[in-house]
Amino acid sequence: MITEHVMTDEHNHGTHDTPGSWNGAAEPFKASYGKLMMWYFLLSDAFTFAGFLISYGALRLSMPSWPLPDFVFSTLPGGITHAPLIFVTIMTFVLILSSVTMVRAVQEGHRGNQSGVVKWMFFTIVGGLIFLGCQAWEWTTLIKGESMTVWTNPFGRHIEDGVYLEGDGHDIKAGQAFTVGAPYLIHYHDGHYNQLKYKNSAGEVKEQAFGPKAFGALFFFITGFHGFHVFSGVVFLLIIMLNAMTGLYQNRGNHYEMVEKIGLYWHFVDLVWVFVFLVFYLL
Amino acid sequence: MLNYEESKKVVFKGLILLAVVTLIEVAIALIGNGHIIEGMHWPKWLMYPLMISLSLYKAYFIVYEFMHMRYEVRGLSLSVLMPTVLLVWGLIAFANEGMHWNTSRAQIKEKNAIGLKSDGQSSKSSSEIHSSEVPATEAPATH
Amino acid sequence: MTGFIILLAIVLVVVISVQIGKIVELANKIRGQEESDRINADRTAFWLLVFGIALILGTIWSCYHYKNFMLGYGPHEAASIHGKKVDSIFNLTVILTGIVFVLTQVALFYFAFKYKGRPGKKVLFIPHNNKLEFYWTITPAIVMTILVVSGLMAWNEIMADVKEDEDFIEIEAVAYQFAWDIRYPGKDHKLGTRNYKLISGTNGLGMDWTDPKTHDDFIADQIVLPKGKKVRVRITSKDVLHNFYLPQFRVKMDAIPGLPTYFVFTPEKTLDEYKLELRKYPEYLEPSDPKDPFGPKKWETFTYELGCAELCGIGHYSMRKVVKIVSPKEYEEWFNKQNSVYFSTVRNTDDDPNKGKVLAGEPITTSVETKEKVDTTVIISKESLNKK
Amino acid sequence: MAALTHLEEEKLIKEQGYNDHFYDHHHGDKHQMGFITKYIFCQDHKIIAKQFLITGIIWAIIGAAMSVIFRLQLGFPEADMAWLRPFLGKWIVVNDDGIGSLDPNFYYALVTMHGTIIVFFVLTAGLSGTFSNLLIPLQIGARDMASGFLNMLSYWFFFLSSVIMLASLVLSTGPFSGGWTAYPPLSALPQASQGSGTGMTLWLISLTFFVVSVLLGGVNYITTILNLRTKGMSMWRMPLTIWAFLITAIIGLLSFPVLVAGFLLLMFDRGMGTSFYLSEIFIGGQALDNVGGSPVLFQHLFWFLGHPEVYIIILPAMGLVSEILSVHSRKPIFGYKAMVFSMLAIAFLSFIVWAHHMFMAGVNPFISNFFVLFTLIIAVPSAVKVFNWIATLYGGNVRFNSASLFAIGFVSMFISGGLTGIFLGNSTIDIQQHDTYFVVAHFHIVMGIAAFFGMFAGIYNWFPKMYGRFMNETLGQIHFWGTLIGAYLIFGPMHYIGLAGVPRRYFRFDSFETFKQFDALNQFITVCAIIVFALQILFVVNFFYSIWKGKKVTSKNPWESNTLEWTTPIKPGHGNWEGNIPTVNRWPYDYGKDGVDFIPQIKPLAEGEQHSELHQ
Repeated sequence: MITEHVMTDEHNHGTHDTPGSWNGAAEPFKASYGKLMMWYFLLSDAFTFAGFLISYGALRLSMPSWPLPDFVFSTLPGGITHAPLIFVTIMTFVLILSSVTMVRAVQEGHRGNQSGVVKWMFFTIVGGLIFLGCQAWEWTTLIKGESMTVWTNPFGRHIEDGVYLEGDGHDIKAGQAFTVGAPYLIHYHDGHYNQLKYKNSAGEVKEQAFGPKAFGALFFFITGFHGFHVFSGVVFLLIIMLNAMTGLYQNRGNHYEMVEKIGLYWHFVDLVWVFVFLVFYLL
Repeated sequence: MLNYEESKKVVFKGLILLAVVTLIEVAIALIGNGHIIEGMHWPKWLMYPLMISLSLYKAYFIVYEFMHMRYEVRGLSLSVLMPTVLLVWGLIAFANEGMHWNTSRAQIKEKNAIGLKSDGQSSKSSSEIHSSEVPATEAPATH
Repeated sequence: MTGFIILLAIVLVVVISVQIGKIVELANKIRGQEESDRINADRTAFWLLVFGIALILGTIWSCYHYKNFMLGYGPHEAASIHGKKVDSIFNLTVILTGIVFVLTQVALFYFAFKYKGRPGKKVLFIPHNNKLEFYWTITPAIVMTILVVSGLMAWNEIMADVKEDEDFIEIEAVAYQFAWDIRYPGKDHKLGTRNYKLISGTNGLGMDWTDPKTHDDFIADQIVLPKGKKVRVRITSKDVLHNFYLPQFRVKMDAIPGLPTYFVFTPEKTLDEYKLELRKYPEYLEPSDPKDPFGPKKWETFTYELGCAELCGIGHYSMRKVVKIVSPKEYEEWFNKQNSVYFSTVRNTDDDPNKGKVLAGEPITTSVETKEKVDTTVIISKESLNKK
Repeated sequence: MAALTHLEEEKLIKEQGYNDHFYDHHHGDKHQMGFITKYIFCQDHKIIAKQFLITGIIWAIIGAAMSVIFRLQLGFPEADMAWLRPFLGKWIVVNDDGIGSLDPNFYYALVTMHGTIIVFFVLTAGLSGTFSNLLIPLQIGARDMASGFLNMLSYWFFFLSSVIMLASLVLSTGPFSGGWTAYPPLSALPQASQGSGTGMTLWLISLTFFVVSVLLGGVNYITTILNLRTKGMSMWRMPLTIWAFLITAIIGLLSFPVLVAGFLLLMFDRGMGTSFYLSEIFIGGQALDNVGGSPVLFQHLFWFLGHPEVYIIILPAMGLVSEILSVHSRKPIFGYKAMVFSMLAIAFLSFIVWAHHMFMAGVNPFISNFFVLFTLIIAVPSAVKVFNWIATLYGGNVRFNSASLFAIGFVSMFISGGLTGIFLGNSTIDIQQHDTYFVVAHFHIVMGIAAFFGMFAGIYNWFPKMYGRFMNETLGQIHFWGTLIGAYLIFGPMHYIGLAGVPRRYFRFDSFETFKQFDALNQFITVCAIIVFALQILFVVNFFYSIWKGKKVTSKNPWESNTLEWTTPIKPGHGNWEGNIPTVNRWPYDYGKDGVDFIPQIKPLAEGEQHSELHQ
């Protein structure tokens, strides 16, 4: 039993609160359709990443051994080679920082502070660009420096104890002993991979085997896909920042909702990185 | 909803929290793998759950604070978060499958290896077979 | 011509239907809307009932008529031990689903008939009935429990791998576009190592001759297996997905490149026994080739077959291999007659990594003879390769 | 209390409905729009629905015609097909005697394209796309979709995907021919099959665009349903159609991305030489370097979409049928909430059962146990739905017309096809039935024919809303009877062929003793298939004829239905309602309540009347 005046009353509130949409009933989720759409898009994008990461898990578990991440990711710019996970930690910080600046931009938006929005979005974009630069450096190091490609993965781990019969001129010396699980990198010289010989505990002479191919391909593919998200995020941020500068969102009077939406996307990129960081660098 | 000043505080609290959790994760990885203290190795069953739960905490924090899920209507957060539960069974099933592929390949390797070593005349080739015990390795093309 | 007829038929069906439509509408106009609505409702209700009855009777009739196509009936009795279980669970499911089928279809069409529309008729206003809904949720749940439990018990038994101490034969089926290679382990009962990188014109399976286990392995042109002995088939593929399918034995498993699979089964009926049973059924007494009415009958030409059941490319439909189940004695004879690939085609050729070495247990005197034999075979196969 | 007259209805909308000032910002039809913005790049949901429908119909004709050609091959392998040469060119190989036969490459291409087209373009886009677009705003009382622009993009991505797929049909190497499931390595290696080269590349690109279309649509449908419902339209007052579209959109949103993930990995395997799905392959006289991948991984990713996809197809049909059965039997749908919960249960279960397509694909037999268990649980909510539909008829006043007949046919088909699913979901029986004609018969009945029946019922029922005219009733009933009987005659016998062990996707059966004895049945099936195809042409003729020449709709609510779409003008313009948006006061299934034939949702409760939905 709804009496007439209650209805008209409620209806007036409804239209008043949500300019631009013509709904009569109160929004059950108290969020505009644009924000809902962004949420559901992110949900579906999360499933794409989940598809990749679950495939990564399945492929990794199907291999008897997997490269040691802190051995693979241990270079820093400036020729430092024994700094496991330091560089990627810096990358993670950059992304977290850019997420924080994004939150600030959204907050300024809620206050209606145009210059604040632009300032913090600018920092966010800078953060995104630094992250992309770091990733470019990381890829270059792996491809040029360590000759890891999507086809060949020179990072392996020993599956038995043994003694090297020859050295590589850098880290490994002839006669050096190693145990199960010890990581190694097959160096690339003069157009071919140089697999070192070693003698196992049973006295057999063997060569270092290549690591699982899937490692390289999955690494470039998944971090590349994430990087692509970062890149498109930067492009969207740039567009929205320019729009904000022109005062477009100020005029719309919806508390910079566009900034909030792109903010959701940007945090999602950060969220995905949490899991990429976990599976590729930590586990 | 928090007011402006409060939410500003939350942001910087969040920054420190995420940074610290990340540092702890990296520290676990480094200490556990013997990079800080020579020869110290933590078992995987200790490291992995720790790192996974810390990452899940980070994810929770990003979604709930940075993405403002905490301040959304319950229905909205449920509608976004509930579907991810579907991934749990996916994760279990895919992981189980991965291990199954591993074991079925290993089974054939094992069967192949029986009787090989005892035979005296296997020199170069048999070693190749052994070195390709890791199925994902580049099988030597020279023969 | 056929095409023309088909097109003509399609056009005719359309044109006739349109004409009928016009006539019916004209008739309705003459009769008046209400009257014709009434007649139409009666007619449609009647035909729905007829259809419902016809559907049930037709299903029952066809089940009877085609009983010989069903698992576990007539000539389609499984020829392996586990196949019996498959057939019995199939039967159980047929009975349970059959009951549901009849009840629901009858109810659907009968209600449609009984409650046909009449202007102004009062309907029963029942939006729901919790008790009823509870019962018809719980009943299917119980039926499903029966099926799940019985099905899974059988499934785990069928898919279990052989145990170490069991007596079994292990053979290997390697699929490729578009045929099968069946490898037997030879006298040591152990299949030798294969490496796909070693595949070549003379070594189609890529057997690693440095593994002595490969030396007595032979490739058979038919699958021959003894009755009553457990068989473990290693299934694998060289190129794309295939599926190792033995219809009479209820055996089916994908052949996957780089990912070994297996199936364990025990054949229970020899081919001859199976053929004799087929004689009981009139459809197998007909001549196999309709153009040759006095030729061999269908039961005579019948044979167990291996086919491919996973789309693998243009020749998918032609991946046939004859399967023979024989008595253990016959199997022994056949087995002893087979020549190992290594000694008949590879030994001491350039492809042999053991060339010049004396292998343990190899009779030295015969090696020269073998070698001569070998050379000719190799030449022939190389020539035939060149032709291609 | 009595049903509303039109005048009363208009008065109600005027008094109770609310003015959202829509016409202050938009001008509806009063605003002059060019042909292009009105009919082509149009953002109005009703036009987009029609675009989806007509594109779907065109694809359905192409897809069905393909099935007729390969059925001819299966039924009459010796027949002369030289007459098809003008259409198919070199795909018909003519021998020295002038007898033409189908190129097996093309046979497999036809089979593959038939599956792809019908599953994705017709039953996903054509069915869900059409009716979600048409009915969501109309039935929840909204002016349009939440984002008309994204909605338009959704159609044009589908169009783009269609064009690319069409282009692949005319390639000299032919379209993709490795089955609609596109299992690698066959789909990954161009040397494995003729269609796996450019044909497969275009197939992948086309389907990727298709997924974009589905996601754009899905996000829109969900937000529209959640955010734009009119006053009083609570979730538990939504028609079951809307529930079905909501759940379908959610399923699509969650499952298609996983397909994209699988596709991207496949593209890399094809183009970049990675080894995600490939391992130890020797093909074309060459051992490939790929090691470590697993073809089964693709199957898992594919069926993680693939199984929900069958519910994406069938759920909208279920929703349409629920609504139509209720309207035309003049009775409330039985167990409204049970219907919703069973749909939700089906949707949930659809995500955890995918590997039941893969029992024989080398999946760990242990994990299959769980998949069997979950799969057979689906039978419970499905059974509940069937019982509820039947109970809806019970005690009703069933009006027979093309729409309601197709709805009844849907229930019959769904029962028949659903029951054979119980065989296939049981892994033990699946050992024998996997990849045989039994599977083909099962899924054609349960998701092919049944979904088509739902679609036909929907088209006959909402044609008056779409075009302001009725479809020809007599032709509709001929179409119904012919299709119902024909479909059973096609797929009934196919079960027996499958039980006898005949595998699917065989070009000919004559090389196998076991499989070659079913010529008579195969011929019978082919003949039936041609007749049924002809009847579908009749439907298309009826459809297009009725758009211009059909009987005109004279009243706003020709089916005397409760839902909101029938309160709009006969041919609603942009914005759907002139003036106010109506308010909803009751659930949509008050048929025969207190002896009143129907009570539209906009009518307020009478003094002392109880809400019907409260007692659920």
